[in-house]
Amino acid sequence: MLVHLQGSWSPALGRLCMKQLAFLHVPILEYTFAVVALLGLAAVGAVTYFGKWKYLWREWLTTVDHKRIGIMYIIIGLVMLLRGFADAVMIRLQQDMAIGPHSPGYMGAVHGYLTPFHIGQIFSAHGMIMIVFAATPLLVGLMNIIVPIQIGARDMAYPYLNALGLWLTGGGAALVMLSLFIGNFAHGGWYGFLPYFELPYSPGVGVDYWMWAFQLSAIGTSLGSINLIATIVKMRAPGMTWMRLPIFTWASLSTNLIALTSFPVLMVALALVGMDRYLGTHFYTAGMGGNLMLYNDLFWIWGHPEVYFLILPAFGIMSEIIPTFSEKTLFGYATMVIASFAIGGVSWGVWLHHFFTMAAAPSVNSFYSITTMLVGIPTGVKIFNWIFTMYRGRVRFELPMMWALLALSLLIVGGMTGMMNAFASNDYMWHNGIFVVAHFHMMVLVIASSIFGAVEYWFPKLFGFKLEQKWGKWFFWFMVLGTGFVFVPMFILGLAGMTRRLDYIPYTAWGPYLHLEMVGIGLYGAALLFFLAHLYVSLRDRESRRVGADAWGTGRSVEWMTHSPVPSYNFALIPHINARDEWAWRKDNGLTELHPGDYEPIHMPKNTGVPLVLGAFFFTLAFGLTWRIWWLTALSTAAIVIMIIVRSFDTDTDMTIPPNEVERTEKRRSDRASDFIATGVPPYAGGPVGTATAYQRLPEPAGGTGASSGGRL
Amino acid sequence: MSGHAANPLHHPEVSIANGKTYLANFVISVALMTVALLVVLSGMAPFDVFLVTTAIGGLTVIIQSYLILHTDTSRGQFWHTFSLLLFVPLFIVTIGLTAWMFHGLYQRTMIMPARSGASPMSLHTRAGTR
Amino acid sequence: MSAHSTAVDPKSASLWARHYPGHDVIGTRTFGFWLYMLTDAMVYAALFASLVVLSHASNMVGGPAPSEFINPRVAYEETIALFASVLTYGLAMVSLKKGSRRGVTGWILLSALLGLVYLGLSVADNVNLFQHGITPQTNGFLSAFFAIIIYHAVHIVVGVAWMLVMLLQIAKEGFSQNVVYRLINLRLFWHFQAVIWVFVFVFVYLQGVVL
Amino acid sequence: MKNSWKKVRHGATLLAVGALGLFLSGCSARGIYLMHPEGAISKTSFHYFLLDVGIMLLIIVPTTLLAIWATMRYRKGGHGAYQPQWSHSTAIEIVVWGIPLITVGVLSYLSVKAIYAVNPYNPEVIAKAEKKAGSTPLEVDVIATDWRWLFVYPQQHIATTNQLVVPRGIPVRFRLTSTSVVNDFIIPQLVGMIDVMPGMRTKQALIADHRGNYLGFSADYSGAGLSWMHFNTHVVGKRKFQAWVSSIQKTPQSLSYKGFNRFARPYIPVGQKTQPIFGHVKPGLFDFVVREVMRGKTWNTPMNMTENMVAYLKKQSKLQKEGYY
Repeated sequence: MLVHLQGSWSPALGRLCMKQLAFLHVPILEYTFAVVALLGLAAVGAVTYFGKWKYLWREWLTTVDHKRIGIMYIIIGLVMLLRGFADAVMIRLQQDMAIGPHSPGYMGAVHGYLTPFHIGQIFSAHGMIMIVFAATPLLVGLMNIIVPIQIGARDMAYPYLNALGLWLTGGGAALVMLSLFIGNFAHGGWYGFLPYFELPYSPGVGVDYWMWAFQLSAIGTSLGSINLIATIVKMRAPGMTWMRLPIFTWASLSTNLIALTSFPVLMVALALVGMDRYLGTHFYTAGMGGNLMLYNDLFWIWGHPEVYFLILPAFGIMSEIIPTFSEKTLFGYATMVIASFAIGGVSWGVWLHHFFTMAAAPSVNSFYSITTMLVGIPTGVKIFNWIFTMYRGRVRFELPMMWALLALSLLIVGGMTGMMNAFASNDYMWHNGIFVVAHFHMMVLVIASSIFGAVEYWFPKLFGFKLEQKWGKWFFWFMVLGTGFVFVPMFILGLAGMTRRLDYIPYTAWGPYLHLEMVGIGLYGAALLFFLAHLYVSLRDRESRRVGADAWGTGRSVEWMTHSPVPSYNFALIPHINARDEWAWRKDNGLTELHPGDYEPIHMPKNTGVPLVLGAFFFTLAFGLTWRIWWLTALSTAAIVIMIIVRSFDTDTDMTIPPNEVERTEKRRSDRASDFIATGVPPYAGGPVGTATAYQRLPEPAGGTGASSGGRL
Repeated sequence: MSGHAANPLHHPEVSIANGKTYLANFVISVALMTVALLVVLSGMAPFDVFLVTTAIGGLTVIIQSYLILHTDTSRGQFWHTFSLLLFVPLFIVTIGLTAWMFHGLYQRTMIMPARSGASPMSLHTRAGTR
Repeated sequence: MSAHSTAVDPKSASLWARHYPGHDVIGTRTFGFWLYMLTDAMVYAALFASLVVLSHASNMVGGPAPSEFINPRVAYEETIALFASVLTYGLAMVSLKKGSRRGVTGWILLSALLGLVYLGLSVADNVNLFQHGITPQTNGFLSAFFAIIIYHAVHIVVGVAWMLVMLLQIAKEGFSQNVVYRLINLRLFWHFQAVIWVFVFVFVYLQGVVL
Repeated sequence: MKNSWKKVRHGATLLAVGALGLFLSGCSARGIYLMHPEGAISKTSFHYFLLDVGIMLLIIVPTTLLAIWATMRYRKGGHGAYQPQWSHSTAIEIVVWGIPLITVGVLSYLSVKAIYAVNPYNPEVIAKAEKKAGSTPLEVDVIATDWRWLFVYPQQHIATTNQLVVPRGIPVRFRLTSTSVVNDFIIPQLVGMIDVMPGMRTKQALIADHRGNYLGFSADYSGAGLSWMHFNTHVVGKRKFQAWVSSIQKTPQSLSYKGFNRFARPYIPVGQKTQPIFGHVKPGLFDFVVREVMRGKTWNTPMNMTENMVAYLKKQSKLQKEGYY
């Protein structure tokens, strides 16, 4: 041990001892643990009962298929979203209960039911999980799935690295979840406060958990961004020139450029925290020549671009959904691309607005105030372009479109309040206030809405059937209501001067607003139930909602040119791209033949368990470091190095799918192809409004085996 | 997928290697670094040293990235060069804006440059280290 | 204006890329590795930003001024060793172009040796500083100072280890596609260290003397 | 020109007030502190806030209406003409880039003006008021500990805890530092936030216009006691302020450097009725604290300190009785 620690330490178990097993003595955690343990047992039992272990291992855990990896990213994201939501409920409940000096206290708290130590962990976990382990994996997963198909590639540039990124993110998420039961989590906000996170003020393992989980996911995400950029730059199908690139791919490129450039800075910011805590250096200490503001500087150099890392794919999703459901070309394609990159570029020069109040010179604050406002220009342009995409279109209000429109309206609110925050003198009034919280939740909800829209939109592409609409609409409307009830009072409280991260609200005047927020949380809870119903009903009735390649009938880009669900090799023959919105162009010209037979052998990477095992070792490495179990740390490091070297000697990493197998797969898929494509009715052929059937629902199949094929496919 | 048939040694990334440029790079770099060292040892005014060494360092880096990292506009290297150019402003922004901000911050928030030893009451110094 | 950026005649358009040769594997691999190198450069940028922030007089509490302990001559010797190693690795790549297995092996061995010389000098210098009580734990400035130097040294360790692994792979596989792209990546990695070292030498050692 | 600008400003303000009125109608305005500024700084901030909101609404409201109109008119089966190939119009592009550009330009100008007007180190509004009044400002040194505010009046050699008393209409200039972690100093109705950082000294200034009690608190997360780290700001008349000062000066309790080391230990002031006051404070305490922290002094917090808050408070009051604090 290099640094003075509070509490005991032993060579075998580090700082770990019985007392640290929080689920044994904290009442809330006892129940949580019971529930989690039951769910886990149920899952294991179900897999065993159905004999799916082999399938799970062969088809999912060891896969290098970008679509499956993307799906697993999304599953991690959804699970963590649930956990983050549970945290949010707990925070809201505490703030609803602990108002005024006369409010009662329970379970060791003076007011409400959570002590400062616990609520500190909860809001830290909420922020961290929502940003790093929910929003990021969801978007990374979507990009992983869609981008290679959109550019007409068979896979990512580095399928093996892709899987490693997934398992690193998974390891980080597992570490955060583990902190619930063993030890505790950081209790000072998701982005960390220095010097509060130094050993003298945060002596427990919470900060270490936070740091290593963050670090793992950061490594995972930057590996992913390298992969995606290389894929887009190097693996586009022939004819896919830059100005024919689908807009979501453009958005993914700009967003991954942001990740590529900014994540290293986060790693440094966190590594320096680690050195302060583990080696006793003085990067961020208040004394001994450290500078605590250096942490804020480095963190937000990453942190602000990270915000756009999340929002740009959301914009990309909206730019895909809105044209499809407006049955019209995207307005101002070039402008949209420029705006995406402008947002990405400006994001690198705005970070000081996260610490406007640190007493920087007024000239400095002026500079950052202006650069921050500059972000409003490309964002405003995007909003106008979406509106003009709908203009002269035929807007269909299906679920994806509804989510996109919700995202659009939330973006207007979030954009306006963002401009208010960028105005530095306003920010002085509410810098650490609830107003800022409400603002960025608006933006995060833009992201969430787009993600839900994207899930609705691309689900049929991946699984071959559409999600049902009734429960989905209930889900949608309860999300809208919940958002109103939670965040309108929150904005008002922001103007009231309420600040963030309070365990106890001293002013009873704020009570009514907090109660209203609790109503909103109830509505969100209901929305969650509707979401589950939505999934359940969709899965149950999947046979009746099978779709063909072009699931919505008005798809425009390349991903609608292959079967739903997409075969492992994406395209039997790599498409040759002739136009922007290739599929729309083909439909316009009656070239809807999905593939003309005449198959060729396809080279694909082989499945491998190495990334999963590496991810597991990274997890044990982080766990060992967190608890300062040095032998585990050393062992894991050695295992990682050896595995990487040994794997590099493996030459048997590829396989070839012979043409007859491709043909068999294609035949099987074509059984499910939609009549629409078979009839080959081009969407715009009719000319005048109303005569062309741009969108047709599949006829309900009689025997549940899917629609009959046109035979040609 | 591809290149299985092609000889990897014929790839442009391999044939880009050039003994002459590598040797030239070595000679130029060593010479420039020697000059920089001599400038420092010459006892020039600190600010001048700062300017001159920065200039020499910048020049060396540009020469090296051209000669040994092959950042040119040839077909094989175009994307390398392009992505490097994308990063350069970010390096400048990261270091430059940070320096600017903190230069002001030190002036505004530091009472005195405390150069003296650690406080006897300090818990956070070597006393607390094992 | 048309919705489609270019007007390809649909009658003669080719729709499927038959006999598509696939993408350029070596080019893709090296490009991805290059991107990784750039992120590493970003790490250095962040570390240098920390050094700039932590170079104020108030960051040197309880420790000597940099001019009192920085020895630019040792750093200069390290510079020569590293640049020579970079040169020999470059010559290994020239041998690769010719397909000479012996040439590649020999030059890489020499590069690894020179890398070890660099490491020896660096370790000796730092151990000397530690023995005089000048450690990363002393104050903020020294933390940033050592962070950069040690991080660079770690890269050299990784590079040397990688060279040894590559020697084994060349012996086992010859110049297969995998070995060749790894050799190119190692060239990028190794040559990049020289570029980074210019920054370290100039901004940490040389300018530290006059700080 | 100037007149029309005033008109625009007037219109914008009206619009903003109207929108806010709608926003807040039906809800009680009690407790909406930022909307009821009572000091020179907060009033200036509020003024610029209204301008900002007004100008934003001029853009946002038409955009929203346009969006609603477009979705409704061009819905499937609606009245809009369908032109699927229409995707570009240079005129529209110029307008959609132009509008945000102009707005941002105007707002940037206003923002810079506002930053200099309320710049915490030398707010133009305070400087002007000082010049006009010709009065010397009152100096207050603010030291944030875990988790109490110590207000030292160096000119009067007194100190109070979690209680700030300032005279009405006289500029008050603060120097702020912290003992352990970063706090954020705010009195919503009087002055905005400024970071209070250990080992560093920041500044802030205010003028209070009316007598009364105003809330102040720490805004940045500083640990377990944050939620209780608030203070009362009494704004009193000049004469009453003098009387208050002399009454405090009569207090026997004094604060030495050593005493401060004890005072600065982690302490959560839950439901505390009486806060420590000091009739005499050793000069230079503020500089002493800054220097100590710079040299590495820390006031550590125990592990998992409020896992059981009730038990922690019991322990705390016991230690307090023993004179630990």
